[in-house]
Amino acid sequence: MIIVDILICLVLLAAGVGAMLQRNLVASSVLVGVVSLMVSILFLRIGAPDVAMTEAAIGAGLSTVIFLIAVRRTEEEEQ
Amino acid sequence: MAALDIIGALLVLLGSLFLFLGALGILRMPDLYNRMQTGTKATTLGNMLTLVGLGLLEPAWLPKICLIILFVLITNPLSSHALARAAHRAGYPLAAGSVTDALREDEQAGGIEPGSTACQVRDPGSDPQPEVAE
Amino acid sequence: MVDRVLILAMALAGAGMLLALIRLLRGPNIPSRAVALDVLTLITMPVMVGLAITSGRVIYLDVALVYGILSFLGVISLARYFDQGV
Amino acid sequence: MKQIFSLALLAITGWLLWSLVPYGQATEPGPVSSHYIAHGLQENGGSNLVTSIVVNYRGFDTLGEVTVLFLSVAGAGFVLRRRSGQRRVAPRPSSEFVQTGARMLFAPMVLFGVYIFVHGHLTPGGGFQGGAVIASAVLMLLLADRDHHLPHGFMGWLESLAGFGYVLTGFLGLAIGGSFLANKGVLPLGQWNRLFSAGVIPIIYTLVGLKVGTELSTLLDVMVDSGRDHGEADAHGQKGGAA
Repeated sequence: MIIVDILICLVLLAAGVGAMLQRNLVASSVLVGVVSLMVSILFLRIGAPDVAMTEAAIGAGLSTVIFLIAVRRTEEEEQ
Repeated sequence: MAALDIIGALLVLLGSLFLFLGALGILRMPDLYNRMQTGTKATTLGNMLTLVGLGLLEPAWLPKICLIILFVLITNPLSSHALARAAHRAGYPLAAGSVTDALREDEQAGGIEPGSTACQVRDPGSDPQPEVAE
Repeated sequence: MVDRVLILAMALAGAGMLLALIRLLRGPNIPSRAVALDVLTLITMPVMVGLAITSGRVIYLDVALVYGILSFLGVISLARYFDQGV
Repeated sequence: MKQIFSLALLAITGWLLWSLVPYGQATEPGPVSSHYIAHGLQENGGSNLVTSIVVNYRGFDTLGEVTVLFLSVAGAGFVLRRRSGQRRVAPRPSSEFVQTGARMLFAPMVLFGVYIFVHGHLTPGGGFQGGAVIASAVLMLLLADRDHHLPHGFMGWLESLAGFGYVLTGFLGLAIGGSFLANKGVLPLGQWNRLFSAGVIPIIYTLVGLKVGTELSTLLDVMVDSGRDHGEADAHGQKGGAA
């Protein structure tokens, strides 16, 4: 089981670093969504399904879309 | 060990192999559309096989797992279709060795919305969004 | 035996996650990243259900169900993003 | 250089977290926590202790959270509202397949959101998660078909009614049970692990779910609808709907 934890943590760390270093805003927001997803799996792993469900629904689902819409609006303003 | 357990474990293993191969495919394939094919078909099959196998391991949970499979079965073609369509309309190019482009032929033959392909993206092939200055 | 197979399968799926993340980080254009996100979400659901099986709690399935329903929204909104739709 | 430094910092933090923090520390819970653990199920009748704490013992806090969410959505809607005189360019319509699929999936997704918040006292779900699922269903409809507009009057009415119901439940608890949002004496606690149990918790979660769902849907509608005319040729589709 520890190998699954290590893999998930690797994905989490790589996605977080990528979200920080990425220049493209859309890719960055998608990576933030991936971070939320991995955190949700980790919450499930340590036995907190309530928090995991909130993280999956709001962190990985809705906030990515809200970021995308916000990026779109700022692009429209810039044009 | 019951026969159901063995079948379930085999299905789980096969499905996770498909998931791995699908992920390997999106890393190795040359262009967007090839990636899309391996990344959606193979992983949908792997997802469903794994879920069915897990459901066979715990037969009491099978209805809920079937609900998950049903939603994946409905929603995944939807998102893949929207993605492929939008990418083609935005003018992302096919790989160099591609032979045919059926959707463009369709559109040029007066099918779906003529004149909406290609030359929309400033820099096809890479991210259309300009780099943000520091 | 079954537990070992489950752990092996989840390790395979986790390796697949890592590969998909590499595509998500490298991907030359946004649709490639969207495909990688799709693969990541499709891998996540079996991992969540596998965690539910290994820990033996049926209520973990609800999390996988919620994520399974919401996951395709991200991909659709990405598609609508570069189709000038959002 | 800065990136290398931050990477090194991240690696060190990750290593520290990995090596020093165990999964779940096995300490004795404090007096309040042990009272909740020992008496929570008998006092509330819900099978999910977390929900009992969130909605019952900390019900006032949840009311505050819902109010904060309402205020933030109201502020965002005020900032994002489309200024008069600016018309938006209609986006490209999505394909027929996506529109049909979205219309077909809308009702099951709303039903699933209702399932999540009605079963809040039994499963890890709750009002916020169910509201998020409902808002996602509305968002899917908006993404598929931009000419679709939410009935804002109805949504505002529903949202106000849900908030009013929450406060009313609290005052009913004050009148009958002796404290604000009291669980005792208002409704029978019912049988453990059944749908109709846990006193007022399902009612409160239903109200919270409706409130959060309508608020997030309205926020998403305002965000999607606030696009400006950015001067592109609109060869695809007509001008946007009824302004």
